[in-house]
Amino acid sequence: MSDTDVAATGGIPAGLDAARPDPGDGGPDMIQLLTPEGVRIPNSDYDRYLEDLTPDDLRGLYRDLVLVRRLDAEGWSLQRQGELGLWPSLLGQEAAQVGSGRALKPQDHCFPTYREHGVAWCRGVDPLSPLLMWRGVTNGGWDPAEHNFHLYTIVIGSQALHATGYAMGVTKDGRVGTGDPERDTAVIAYFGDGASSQGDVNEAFVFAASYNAPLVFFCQNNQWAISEPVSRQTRIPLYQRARGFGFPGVRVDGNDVLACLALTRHNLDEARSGNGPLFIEAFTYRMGAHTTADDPTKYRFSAEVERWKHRDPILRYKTWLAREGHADSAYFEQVDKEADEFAAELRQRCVTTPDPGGETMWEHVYSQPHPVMEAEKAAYDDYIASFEEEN
Amino acid sequence: MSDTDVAATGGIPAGLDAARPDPGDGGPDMIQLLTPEGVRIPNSDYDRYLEDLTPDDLRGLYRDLVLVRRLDAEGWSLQRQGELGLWPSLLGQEAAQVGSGRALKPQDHCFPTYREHGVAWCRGVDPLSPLLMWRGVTNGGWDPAEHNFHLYTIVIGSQALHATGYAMGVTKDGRVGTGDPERDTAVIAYFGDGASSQGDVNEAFVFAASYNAPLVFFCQNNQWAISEPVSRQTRIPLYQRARGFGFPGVRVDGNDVLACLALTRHNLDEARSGNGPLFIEAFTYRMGAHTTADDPTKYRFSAEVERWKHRDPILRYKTWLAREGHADSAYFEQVDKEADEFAAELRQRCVTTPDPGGETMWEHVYSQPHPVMEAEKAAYDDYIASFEEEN
Amino acid sequence: MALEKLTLGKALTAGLRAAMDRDPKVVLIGEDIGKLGGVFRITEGLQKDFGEDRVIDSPLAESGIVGTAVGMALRGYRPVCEIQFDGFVFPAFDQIVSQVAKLHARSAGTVKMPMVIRIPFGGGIGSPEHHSESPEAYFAHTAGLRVVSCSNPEDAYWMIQQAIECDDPVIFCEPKRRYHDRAEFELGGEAPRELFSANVVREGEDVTLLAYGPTIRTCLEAANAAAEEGTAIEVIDLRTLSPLDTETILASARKTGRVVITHEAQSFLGMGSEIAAMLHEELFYDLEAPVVRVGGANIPYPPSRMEEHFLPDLDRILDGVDRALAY
Amino acid sequence: MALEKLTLGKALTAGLRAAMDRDPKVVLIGEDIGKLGGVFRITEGLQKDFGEDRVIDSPLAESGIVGTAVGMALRGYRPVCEIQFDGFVFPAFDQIVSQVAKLHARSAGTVKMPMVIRIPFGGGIGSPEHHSESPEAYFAHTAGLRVVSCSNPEDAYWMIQQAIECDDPVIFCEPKRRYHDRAEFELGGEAPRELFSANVVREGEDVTLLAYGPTIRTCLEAANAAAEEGTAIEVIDLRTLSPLDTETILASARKTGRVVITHEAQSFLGMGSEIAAMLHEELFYDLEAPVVRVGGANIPYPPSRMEEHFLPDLDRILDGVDRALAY
Ligand SMILES: Cc1ncc(C[n+]2csc(CCOP(=O)(O)OP(=O)(O)O)c2C)c(N)n1
Ligand SMILES: Cc1ncc(C[n+]2csc(CCOP(=O)(O)OP(=O)(O)O)c2C)c(N)n1
Ligand SMILES: [Mg+2]
Ligand SMILES: [Mg+2]
Repeated sequence: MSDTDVAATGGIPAGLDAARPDPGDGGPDMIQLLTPEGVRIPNSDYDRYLEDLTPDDLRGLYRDLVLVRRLDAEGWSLQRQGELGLWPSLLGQEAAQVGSGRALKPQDHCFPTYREHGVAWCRGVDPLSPLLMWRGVTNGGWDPAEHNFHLYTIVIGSQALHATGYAMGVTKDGRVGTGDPERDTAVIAYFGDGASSQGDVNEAFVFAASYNAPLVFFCQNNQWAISEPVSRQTRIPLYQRARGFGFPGVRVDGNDVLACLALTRHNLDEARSGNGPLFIEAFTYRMGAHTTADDPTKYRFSAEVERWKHRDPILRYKTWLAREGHADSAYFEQVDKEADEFAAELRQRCVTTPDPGGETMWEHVYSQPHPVMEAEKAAYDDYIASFEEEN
Repeated sequence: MSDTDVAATGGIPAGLDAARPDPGDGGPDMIQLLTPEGVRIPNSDYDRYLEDLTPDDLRGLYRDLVLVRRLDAEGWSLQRQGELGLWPSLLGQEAAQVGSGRALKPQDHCFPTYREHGVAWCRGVDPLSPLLMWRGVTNGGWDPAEHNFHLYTIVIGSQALHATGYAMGVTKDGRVGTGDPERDTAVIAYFGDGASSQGDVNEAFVFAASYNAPLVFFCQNNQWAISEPVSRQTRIPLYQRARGFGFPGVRVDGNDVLACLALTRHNLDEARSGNGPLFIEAFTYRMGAHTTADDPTKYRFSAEVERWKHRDPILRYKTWLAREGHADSAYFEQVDKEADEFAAELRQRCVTTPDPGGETMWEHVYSQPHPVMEAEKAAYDDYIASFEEEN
Repeated sequence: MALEKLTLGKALTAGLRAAMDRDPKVVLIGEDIGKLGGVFRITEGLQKDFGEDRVIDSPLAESGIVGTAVGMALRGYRPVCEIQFDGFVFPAFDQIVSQVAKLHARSAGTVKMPMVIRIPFGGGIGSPEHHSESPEAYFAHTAGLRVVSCSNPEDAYWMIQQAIECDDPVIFCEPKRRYHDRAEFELGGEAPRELFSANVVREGEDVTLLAYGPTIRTCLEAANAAAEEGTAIEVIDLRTLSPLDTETILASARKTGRVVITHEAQSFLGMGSEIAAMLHEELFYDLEAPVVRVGGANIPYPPSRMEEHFLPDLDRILDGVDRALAY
Repeated sequence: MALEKLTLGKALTAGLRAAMDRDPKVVLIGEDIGKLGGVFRITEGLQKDFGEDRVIDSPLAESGIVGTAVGMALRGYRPVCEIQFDGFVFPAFDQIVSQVAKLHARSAGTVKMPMVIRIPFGGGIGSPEHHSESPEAYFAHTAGLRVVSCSNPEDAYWMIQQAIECDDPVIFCEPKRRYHDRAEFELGGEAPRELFSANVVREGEDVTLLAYGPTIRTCLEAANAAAEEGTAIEVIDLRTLSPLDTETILASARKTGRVVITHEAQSFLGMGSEIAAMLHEELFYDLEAPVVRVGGANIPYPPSRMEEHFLPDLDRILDGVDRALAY
């Protein structure tokens, strides 16, 4: 998009005088199975990864997309009402998260960033858990082993190495390439376009390649790292990063839930068979602000956002479902209703969660006794008691 | 190289029961202008970078190679005699260092590792300086600005970022792409095959690409990072790493001084013109131990070392020089004699350098006054004085 | 010279602007510091005025930020790095302790490292994990670095300029929960005091209360409260953590005989340990009571809904004062 | 149970071997730890016996080593990372302080981090820069970690096994210049003492001398020398730096009233600061003299031909003892 194009599409906020890089349409390398208009594009390589989907499954994906968007909206408004400290919205990234999340088998393990509420949902994690984290009640607090979904990681990129090490452990356990689909296990590491610049992420590429880790790197390129366009992080399409490390990379339309599902299934299968690691760039867009604390009008054009609205992941899927006769308006209404109830219940559970007491602060720092810390805790208890005495 | 090949070439030390990866001959992608047998291979892309070389220049390269090897041998034997704490030998890497070092213009800036004694030599750094560092008299101690040769960096990979930042500074100074060959400036960052795994090196790739830094990454792939073969660090030829970051990478025969010179000149020209960054993998071999502290018989086959002896960088160049009539045996003898004198003088200067006094320890920690440190220094002086009083 | 009323955040912006105006070699680098002006808006407007060459949005990599800043310093620039939040300085830790801190010594004085690393630090703003930490002791323990922290707008304005002028690397800790504190002071003119000096912000005879950065305001509140009960607290804003201004600290401790030190960082091996050890050594016979340390709890920074229990607040500081007086 | 005479280095090897024999989930990862057996040969022979799956030569990247070890721990393994030299732990610092130290708390106790990070530390072996550092205070200041150091072969043998058995992450500092110290002790049987306990290695009434790792031997030599002059030094090997065994330290300090603490790390905010502050606080009326700190100079580790001036040696320790006695 040249300067003039930008001007033509309008909406240049004051102060935005340089052309922003064009996120483009993903280019010819991008794999898309469903156009923004909801037209299914047959694909001889990947269609077979969708063959087993029943109409129920297909409707389920829609339900996921809608509930996940609603969950996200709820998080946003809870923050606005002072109930959460912060909320990183997934708006626009529903298809990337649901498509990849639903591609996982129960035994596969996930390493999310802080934005994968949609993947958490697919894994069966109670959506209250991330809400409580952003509320400041916990720093995560769920058991990663319960749903094979690791804790959110906030320090950008760290989890890529955790995923690699976990995948190395899977190999040690003999859970790769046995041919038993219930046994072979893959790991998926989520990260953003910005994260691709971190040393840890690139070290993860090195380690994963060196040990053939059964790992899929799943990069949601939502075009922005807070205010910085992806062009600050890379000159070339991100999926090509993988080739510098000797493993395959592919770009998929991150707003196309079917493509995300098919591609992730394929890549996970490869990883489980011992052909890891692999890299998927899900080409998508952060429709909202980086988090509730951000003001994107400072750095990006509304025209860009407008353009991406036409590529909405839910709309196109809904259009296709309806056209194919997999779902009708009654179904869509029912899902909306479910979403309303879901959101209301979630909100209720969130706002009624009490703050933890100060005396619980010392729990779980160490798993075995730590006398110095215990002495401090005892002093704290005395100190609190001294107030109670006063009163 | 298969297990049987290894057995056939003999020399498997006890305990080395797995096949070591074959460093190979560099493969078809490797650019070579001079074969191990000393035969010149014409190259339409790169020959022009050698056209200006006079016979004097060509002899000069030979002298460099010989003196640098002698310098290295002197370092090794000084360490063996207890005069140095440690010595990292460049044996086998002379051509990579002299070829690239001589490609630099005076205004270009170098960021070495700890092994670039040959590049230091080409830059005009007093060879005593690295010797004193490994003697433990200094931690470097030379002025990088004097010869545009930065201090040795021991923490693997750190200097790649320094080089990138320096190159960004060159751009800010308007010293890129002006077309003035005396003004345009390039930066070269040395590092090893092992270093390619470090986060910092990969972050340097990201930053350098993002800011089009006038920088040449010069990786001496000497096949080993202490005991670890390059196959532990990468699945694919290292020069291909660059393509994952969107800039060109090339493999050159690191034992071919002409190819190293030509390729580095070309890449530096590109960098100076604003087409940076670029990546050169100099395919070479660490003929000796990692350092004087290392015992390579624990981890590699002597057969491999033997094979590389046939690719010696000096021998092939000498053969070619003689065959072309650029130098005769009188010249070679004269250089040997010069090397003897050079080594003797260097040794003499090294062993007569006194140890610095303890009271100098506090110098240069801060450039401006620091009272806490000064109080400590005063206490030290008192303490030393108290002994003198006692005696 | 204009009298201005600025927030601490805007005072930093003004200080950065003044330094950039004065010296074209001053460059800023960090994540989102360009159009966005940084997540705390400290660099707001600077890229617009000084260009992308001097206000550099970096790729998302802290080691890269500090490592390239080292290179720029070697080329003659005076880089000011912004670390987005305290908890994100650790990816750059290696470059800071092994390169930034040591290059001057390594080069036997030929290489200078006039670099400032700005770190918004401390908690109390309801943030998620890694956004509320106080890493200053790690840096103060590192020889070769200097570490300072400002607590009010006027100091912020001057100290950032002085830090940029310093030829040694300075870790500049900004009390993020005080960014919106506002005060009136003169822009321009002469700096009221040396960068590496402490400041007695309130005089008193009974107890010395040492602090820096975000807890200074709390200490002043504590001093007010104590004054009502007849206790005269002398509050010292340390400002410089490395080097410590031991003279000012000792003079006050000699006078009062009782010292309390507070900071948000975990108390085990926090600044309080060094200061207590130093006072104990220097004033063994002069102290009336052991130095009381009121620090953050010795646990990882807790979820924000617990942070009030973690952080030293008015009550805990006054409790510390009481303990010092009880001896 | 065989009585064996082993060096400290070989005792570590034996300890690692025992741990690996006992628990198949114990895996080692680090640079050059396979065929080479590590640059100090601590893992010598282990890859041959346990295979490349359990003794993992890593790519050259410390953050990668620790970060993948976190992942292996999450998968149920008990990784033991080798950092080649002290100065090379810093690239892994972020993973250590923000992940290793905090995951147990972050997960509200559902995730354990049974990881050991072995760091050969300290100077005195004539090495180049970054090969002689003492980074323990950085880790001891970090809540969520445990930090220990061994000083003799028997402790080395037991402590490494106990550290591996510990469900919390342990930073294991190995006194590299004592790797060749040799002693006779029993392999197998029961560990003579708890991992997180100090050990009174020599009793005495006049002064308490606290140390750990490489300086213990120097302290014992100092105690011998002092005994000849009639001074009875009690030498305590701290062994655990986080948590500190305050009980043992306090008991001895109460008895002698005079305490000297020595370590190679820079003294400003070194372990000595915390211990001095703690003793000052706990024994305000009981100490006869201020705690004397004999540490490394507050400068970056100097070139090796100066290191003898940097390091606390027999004379400087005895000078410290004299100062404590002079009060
Ligand atoms: C090491 C580190 N540095 C900085 C930050 C602050 N930060 C949080 S999110 C973010 C941008 C991340 O961008 P990207 O990786 O593209 O993920 P996205 O937020 O777009 O999903 C930054 C800079 C952080 N969390 N960790
Ligand atoms: C961060 C860091 N980790 C470990 C080391 C120890 N070390 C010194 S050299 C070396 C191997 C380097 O290999 P390579 O990059 O291939 O360079 P070469 O020595 O072969 O020239 C290692 C592991 C170090 N210096 N820095
Ligand atoms: Mg992004
Ligand atoms: Mg190498």
